[in-house]
Amino acid sequence: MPHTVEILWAWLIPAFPALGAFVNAAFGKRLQDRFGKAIVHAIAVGAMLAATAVAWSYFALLLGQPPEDRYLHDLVWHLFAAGSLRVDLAFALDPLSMMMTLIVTNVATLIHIFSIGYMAEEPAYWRFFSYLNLFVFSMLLLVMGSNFVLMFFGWEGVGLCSYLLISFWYTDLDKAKAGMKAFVVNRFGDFAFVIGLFALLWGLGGSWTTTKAGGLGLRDVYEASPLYVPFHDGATAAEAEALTPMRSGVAVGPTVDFRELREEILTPGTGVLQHLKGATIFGFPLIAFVCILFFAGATGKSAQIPLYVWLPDAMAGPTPVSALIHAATMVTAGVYMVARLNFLFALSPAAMTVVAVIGTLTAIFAASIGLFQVDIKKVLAYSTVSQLGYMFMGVGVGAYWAGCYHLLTHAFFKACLFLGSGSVILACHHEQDMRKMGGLKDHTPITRWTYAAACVAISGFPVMSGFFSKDEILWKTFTTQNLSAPWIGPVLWFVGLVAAGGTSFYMWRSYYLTFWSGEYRGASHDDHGAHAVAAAHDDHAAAAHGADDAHGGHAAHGDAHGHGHTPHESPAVMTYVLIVLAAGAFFASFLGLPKAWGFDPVLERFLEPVTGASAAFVHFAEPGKALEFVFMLISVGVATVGWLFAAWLYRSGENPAPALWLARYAGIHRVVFNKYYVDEIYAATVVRAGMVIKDLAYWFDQNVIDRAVNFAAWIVRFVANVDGAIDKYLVDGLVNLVAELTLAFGRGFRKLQTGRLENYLVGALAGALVFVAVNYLIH
Amino acid sequence: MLAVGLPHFLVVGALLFAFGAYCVTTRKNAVGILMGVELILNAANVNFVAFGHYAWGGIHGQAFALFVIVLAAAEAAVGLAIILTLYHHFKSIDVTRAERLRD
Amino acid sequence: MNDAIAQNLSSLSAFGPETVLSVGVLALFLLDLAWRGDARRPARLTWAFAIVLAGAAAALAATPSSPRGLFNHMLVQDGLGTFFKWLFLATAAYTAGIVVHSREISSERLGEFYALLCAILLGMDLMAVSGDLLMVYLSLELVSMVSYALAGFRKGDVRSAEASLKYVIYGGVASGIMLFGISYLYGLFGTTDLALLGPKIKAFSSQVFLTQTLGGTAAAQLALVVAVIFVLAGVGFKMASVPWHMWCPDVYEGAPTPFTAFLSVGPKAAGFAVAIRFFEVGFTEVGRGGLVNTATVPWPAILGILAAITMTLGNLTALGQTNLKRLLAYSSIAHAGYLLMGLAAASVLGFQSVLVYLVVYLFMNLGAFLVVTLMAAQTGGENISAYRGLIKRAPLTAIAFTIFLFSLTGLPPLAGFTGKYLLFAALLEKGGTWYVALAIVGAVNSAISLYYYVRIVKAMVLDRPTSDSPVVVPRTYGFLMLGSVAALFFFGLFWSPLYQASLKATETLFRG
Amino acid sequence: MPHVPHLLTYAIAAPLFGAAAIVVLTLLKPLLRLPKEQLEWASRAFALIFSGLSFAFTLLLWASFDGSSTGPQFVDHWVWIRSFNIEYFVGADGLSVAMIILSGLISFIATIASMPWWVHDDDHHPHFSKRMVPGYLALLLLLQGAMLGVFCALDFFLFYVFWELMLLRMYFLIGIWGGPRKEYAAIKFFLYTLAGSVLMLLAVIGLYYGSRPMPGIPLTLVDGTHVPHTFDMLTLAQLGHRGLWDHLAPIAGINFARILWLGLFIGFAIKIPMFPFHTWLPDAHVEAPTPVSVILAGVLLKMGGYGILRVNFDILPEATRHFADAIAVFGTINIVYGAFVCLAQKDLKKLIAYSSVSHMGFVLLGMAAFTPQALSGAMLQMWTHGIVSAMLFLIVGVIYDRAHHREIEGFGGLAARVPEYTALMGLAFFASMGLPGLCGFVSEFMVFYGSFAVYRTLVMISATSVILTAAYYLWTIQRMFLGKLNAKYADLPDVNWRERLTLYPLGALAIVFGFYPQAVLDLFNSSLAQMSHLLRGSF
Repeated sequence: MPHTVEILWAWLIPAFPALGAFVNAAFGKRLQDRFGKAIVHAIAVGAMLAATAVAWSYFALLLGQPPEDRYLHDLVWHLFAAGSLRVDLAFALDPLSMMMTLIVTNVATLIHIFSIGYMAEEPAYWRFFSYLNLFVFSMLLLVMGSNFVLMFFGWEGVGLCSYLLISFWYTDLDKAKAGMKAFVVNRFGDFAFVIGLFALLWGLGGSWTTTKAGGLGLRDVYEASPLYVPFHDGATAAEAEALTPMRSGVAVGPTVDFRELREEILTPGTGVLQHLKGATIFGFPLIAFVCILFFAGATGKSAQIPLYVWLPDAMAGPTPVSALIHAATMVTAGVYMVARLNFLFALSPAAMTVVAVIGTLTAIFAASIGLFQVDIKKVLAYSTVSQLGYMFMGVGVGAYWAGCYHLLTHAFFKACLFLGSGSVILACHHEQDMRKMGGLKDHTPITRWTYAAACVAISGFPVMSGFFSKDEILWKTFTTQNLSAPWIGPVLWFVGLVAAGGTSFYMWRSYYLTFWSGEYRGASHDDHGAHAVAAAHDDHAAAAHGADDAHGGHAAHGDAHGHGHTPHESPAVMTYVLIVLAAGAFFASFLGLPKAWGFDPVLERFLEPVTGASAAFVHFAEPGKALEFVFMLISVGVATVGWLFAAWLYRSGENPAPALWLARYAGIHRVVFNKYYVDEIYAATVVRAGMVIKDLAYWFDQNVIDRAVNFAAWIVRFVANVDGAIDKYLVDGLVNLVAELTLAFGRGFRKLQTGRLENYLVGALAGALVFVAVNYLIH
Repeated sequence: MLAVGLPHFLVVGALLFAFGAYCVTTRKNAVGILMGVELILNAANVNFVAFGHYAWGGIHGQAFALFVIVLAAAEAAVGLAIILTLYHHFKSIDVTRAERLRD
Repeated sequence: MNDAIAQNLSSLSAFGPETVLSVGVLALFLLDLAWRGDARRPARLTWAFAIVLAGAAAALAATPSSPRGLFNHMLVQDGLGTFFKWLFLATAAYTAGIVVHSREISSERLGEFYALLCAILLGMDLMAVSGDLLMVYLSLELVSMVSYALAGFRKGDVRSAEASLKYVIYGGVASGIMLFGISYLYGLFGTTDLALLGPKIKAFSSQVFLTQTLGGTAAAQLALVVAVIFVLAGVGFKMASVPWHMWCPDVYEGAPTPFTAFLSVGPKAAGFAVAIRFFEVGFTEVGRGGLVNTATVPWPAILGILAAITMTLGNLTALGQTNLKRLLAYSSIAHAGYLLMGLAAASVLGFQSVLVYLVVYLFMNLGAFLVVTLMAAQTGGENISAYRGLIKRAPLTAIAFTIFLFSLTGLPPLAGFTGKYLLFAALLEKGGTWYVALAIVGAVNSAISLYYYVRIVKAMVLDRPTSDSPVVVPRTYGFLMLGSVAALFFFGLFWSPLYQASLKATETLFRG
Repeated sequence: MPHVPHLLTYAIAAPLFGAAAIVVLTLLKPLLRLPKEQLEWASRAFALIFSGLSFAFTLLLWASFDGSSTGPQFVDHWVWIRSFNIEYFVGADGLSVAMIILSGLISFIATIASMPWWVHDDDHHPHFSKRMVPGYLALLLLLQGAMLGVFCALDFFLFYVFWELMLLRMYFLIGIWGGPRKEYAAIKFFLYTLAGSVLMLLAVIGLYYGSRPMPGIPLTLVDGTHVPHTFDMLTLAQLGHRGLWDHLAPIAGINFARILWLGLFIGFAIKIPMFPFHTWLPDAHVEAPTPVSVILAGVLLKMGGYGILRVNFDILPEATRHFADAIAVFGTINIVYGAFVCLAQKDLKKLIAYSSVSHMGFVLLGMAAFTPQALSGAMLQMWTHGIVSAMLFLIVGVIYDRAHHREIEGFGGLAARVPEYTALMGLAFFASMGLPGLCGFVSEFMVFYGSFAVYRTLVMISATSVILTAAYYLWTIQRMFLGKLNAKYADLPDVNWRERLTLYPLGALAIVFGFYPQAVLDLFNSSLAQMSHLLRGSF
């Protein structure tokens, strides 16, 4: 096992935001009332800065280690243990989690700062910052956790914060519903994730027993005791050995720790690898089963097909939240997880194919929806889904570092885009419909230029980082040899390329519609109600104000926006953040300048200790530099076509083509604009089924079980032919044949006591004689 | 010649019991029912005496029967007294009239 | 001959309680006449009755309980008899406590009532110690005949008259049937002495003579079955077990409540005393490691079936009752069923459980009737509706009644649980499919019985009162209730003394 | 920590003593000429003091309990009814210690929640905390003593007596101080559980008579007297481990041990409550006053799980193996079915009651798997559910006291008006749905993890509750708290101090045990590991 550097203070990184969240949640309202909003954001941003500082200092420590020893470990305490299961509250910083930690802390700090401006008028300021800090805490748990469980802590924690932040303006029921949708959809993914985890651990349970190729059956469990040897009672040497059997110097058996898992799989001679490869569950190969379930978990968090539906709705949250959670950090958790488990995914071409294909499909699918959106945040939302698709494409084909690189660059330019859109929205007084913007380039110059820079990055022009990361992914997709069939790679590449063209088009479309296309259109509110969507968004805005109302903050809001309908540039605290992010999107290029250009990508080297785990299993064709250059040219060409097409259509704002085409292809437009009715399909299938089952279950409970119980009582009741007094007790009612029969039976009983003496005497004599007869006969 | 033996007496006893049982279960007249009870008691008496004489000897059976006769008289007295009370209420000794106490 | 006289004379020494009671009956009648017109007559009569009881108790305490036969084995002297005599004395004393404040027994006739009670007590004492079927019959008739009179004690009350009519005719038929059975037993075995009957029944199959006389084994067998069942009918009448229970609800309802209370405990217990003697002595012997049923009649099965039917019918019919006296009548039928389980077990523990249960039953059932009497006297209502909201009107009475009812259900830590526990224990100690099945029937019945007991509790505690006037509880009643509650708790938590007493009472039974 | 002698007896006796004190005071009321008010306040003071004292004793138990030992600790052992070899035998071991502490805690919380605070309710339907106060508190204290007794008792007879005791108290607490359909609910509860307990009684006696000395296992009373049969649960368990019961004569051709097992199990399953014996629970909860609901959900349901572990598993391991698959199936049904029924609920309290059905299913599933993780998970689930469900019912009580109804649809937008209440409810909901970082997660995780090895398909089916639970809780939050404020509740007051006193400690515990569940696991891990060993042993 490689050297591990034990550290003591890594827990501070998540602890600072946690503390900030707690202080603001518990005392924020009182602090804000007494000292104003500054104290609130001082706490929140201060916590972030402190966390960032610690993160950078550990980054320095990490860089100081030789590459193979770059693994910082901080055990805080044992979370829980039973039998051979041991779960630690422990943090691990290896290059991958370090990269993620830095992204999270730095981008989050920037977004915190941006929020100071963006949320300045929000009465529940303290609540917002508390949620943000809580989110960062959870995200850090996710990326820094040394094991599945802690990762799942963060995984669910970010989901919770996402829920809280999407429904931040909860008085608007639509926003509240969006939050709920996000959470519940994510739970579908979580369901898959935990099942995958249990299947993996179960599979590992049989890894050292030679006979159990397919994992453990009921009886086998009791024989293969090592999984179940008592934790405390491991008194004897044999039991201790059984608790953690050692093979080739590595403890084998079920473990939730990433590092231990990796060691036992990769160390030759443990037999774990062979066992896992041979194992099956429900007739499926175990590894494929596990990895696909993990990926299914990722599709929830990272908004991939089929669970992406929540992300567009999640735009209901405040824009900084969209930037932080739904673009830069949380949604990349799935990519991080796949990269983290690269040694597992790489074992199963089937799973990798699934990841790559789903990623690619998501990329093109979301891009196609993005083409027609009119809400600026929705465009960015679909763009995010699409870009996440690229990342999965990357990790799916085996180019783990490329996926991570895109994750990094995307964090910058997408955060920049989202915050830019936030700045625009603020400028337009909470207007999100691009058809009501236009001509903003003169009103909001800084926003415009940073937005443009980010558009360059995302469309893939070789001056900004987006080009390098996306192109690396596309290239690796073309050359991959890790999928189930060799032709899949090139096909995916082509699809990805088309999607890239689409990306370029809709991003520039949003740019031109917002900042060019004639004069600012927001002043005229003539077309109110002309478009359902626009109207709906107006409602959103109104509801947002309504929320303020509820907090008695409307007056202040009105004053702040009291200067008519002219758009205005955002305050410096926001624009500086935009500039920093745009710069980041540019400088990130240097982390991944391609090999074809004669560079050795810095990030690839840095991540080597992590992604190298799968090096033995992933292979790429090497058709030569020339071809790679050709492919780059094709990429740039496609991006350029998309750009120019968008410019032609939207730059002047006078081209009649869009409206014309819209009319001509209204049917297609409607389908795509409505996201292919996927939400409706879900509503009609999954949700409907759930609702039907719940009604059935409750009906069953009330009408079958409860009645059965009452029926038992009713039998008793009818036997005695009880009067109305008992009715009160057992009113639930049951009239059926059986009860009628019982009733008749009961009447017979009652008849016995007629009050007539002769009947009594008959009873006495007959009873005695019956007894005689019965006894005599049976004797 | 037909020797009269134990079986004959037993048959008489059983018949008396049967008549008594029939009587108590069918008569509506309280005094009639009491008479049925007397029949049953006397059926037992016949048995006692017959068994005592034919089977076991001694006076045990006869003594038992004497006790029963005395008790039967006492019971009849009590019974008639009660029937008399009832008669005051119903002006009848028909037991079917006495059915106020019932479920 | 002189021997017999000498023996009879020596037997007199063990006849103390009965003698006292016999004298007491006469004395009470005379005093009743003597004090006529005296304003303090009720109190003085009560004292007189108390003195009679005290005398009987003193005599009982002085009587040795070493087993021996008395009066030519007409009676026996043993622990079982002593146990039951104490039980009867307590029942009578309790009843006296109830009767003093009852409106149903007018003060003019109090002396008569006490005298008759004394007579019943005498009869029950004799039942408990009968060693001969003749004595069984005679004492049973004594108890019955006085009971007929007491059931119709309320002059001018048509229901009382009807009750006593039904009682007398039903009782007459039952005792007639029993007598007929006895006549066959005598015929088969030539004796009515229980102690002698036992071995003869055991040797029944070798009775060549009879099989010839009666025309074969089958006929003899039939005769034996008829005899046993017919005797059981007489005893079952006293115990109020199905199918000889039908008089019970009508008589309970019609009779004056204090007497109903007495009837529900005393004669029932006496019936069980006879049953224990009859079945134990006649049909079992001590084998290795326990009792073995030796008889050719499967009487544990008969009793078991009888028990199951009795408690089920009693409980189910009780469910629908709204008149409390009637309800308690059915409850007492059900309790006869529970007690029969103990007999069916045919073991020392089984008989012990019957004894313990009877003691416990005394406290809880008389306690319940005490409240019923009180309510009848105070509100004139015997219906469950009269008990609504009693907790507001007489909280302690309501709580005490609740405790009696829960004890009747058999919930710990009340003594009713002790009794039921022992009954179940006796069955499960025997083990085997049928005993377990019987135990399950008993358990299910307990649950059912809760239903109607709780209805009363519910009316008292949960319903709104129909009237706000408080119910006045006479001091005597208060003490009796308190004492009963205390006894129920005590025997529920520490039943070793009770168990030891029952052990002492039963250990003489199985001398073989 | 110093070893306090008779600690458990003190813990059981404290509430009983308090109840006695209240009764005596009530009886002396006319003598002392106490005004009604003063009597009520004195009763409240007694209740708080003695319940708190009992809680303090259980805390002391926690502090001085040695989790690595599997034998009973803090034993009090006297002969009680010699003629039947019945003893007063209490002790805490790994199986019971967590439950003892839990019942101490929940009892105290429930006592606090019984304090009055609401001044303006109408005279016709006074708040339960103002009706017949001494009686209520005396019964509550008796109930607490009986509950502790059940968990502490190591003599089977004693166990049964305490078990039945608590049944009666519950009947009155629901029946007198409950809601509109209280009588129906109380009688249903009573009949259901009595039906279970009579079967149990028979099984107890059956076990007693089935017991006999075996080589190496003499049956003795505490004073050394050798006896033929015993009620000592630990000895019975030893006999069971040696397979004594399997040699008992069969009944109607069926293995007697299995019949005993079923008799006991049904009694416990009703308490849990296991499908299809669960329908008493929603009714009882809906009608019970808040503190009684708290005790019902927090402690009483656990008695079922505890009983199964203590009796069925420990004493009748062979029969347990035979029925394990059935338990697992019923556990799964509980989980999924309960969750679906929750979705259909319109009454908040009923929803939470059904969620208890769902969550207690985890206990069944975990126990059935026999692995140490699953067993520990099941026990931990009982602990966490005790804390969370108590909190949930308190929360329902808060809104019911204010709005006088519990219709979920009847609220709306409350978050804007009562933020603190909303936050607490959110915390409780998320803890209940098993969100990591809150206590529900760890137990569910352990149950799933431990059970997956044995019941893969069932775990997969059960795990859908991850989705369903989130759905019904979030939907409830949305309907009650989000959206526009219902104008009817524009003046709704937020939580008051008495409620804070009950809610905050539970909320804090929910978080603490989310991050450090090992604190509880240490109490019972070794005992359950041993039990797991036993149950898997002779396969």
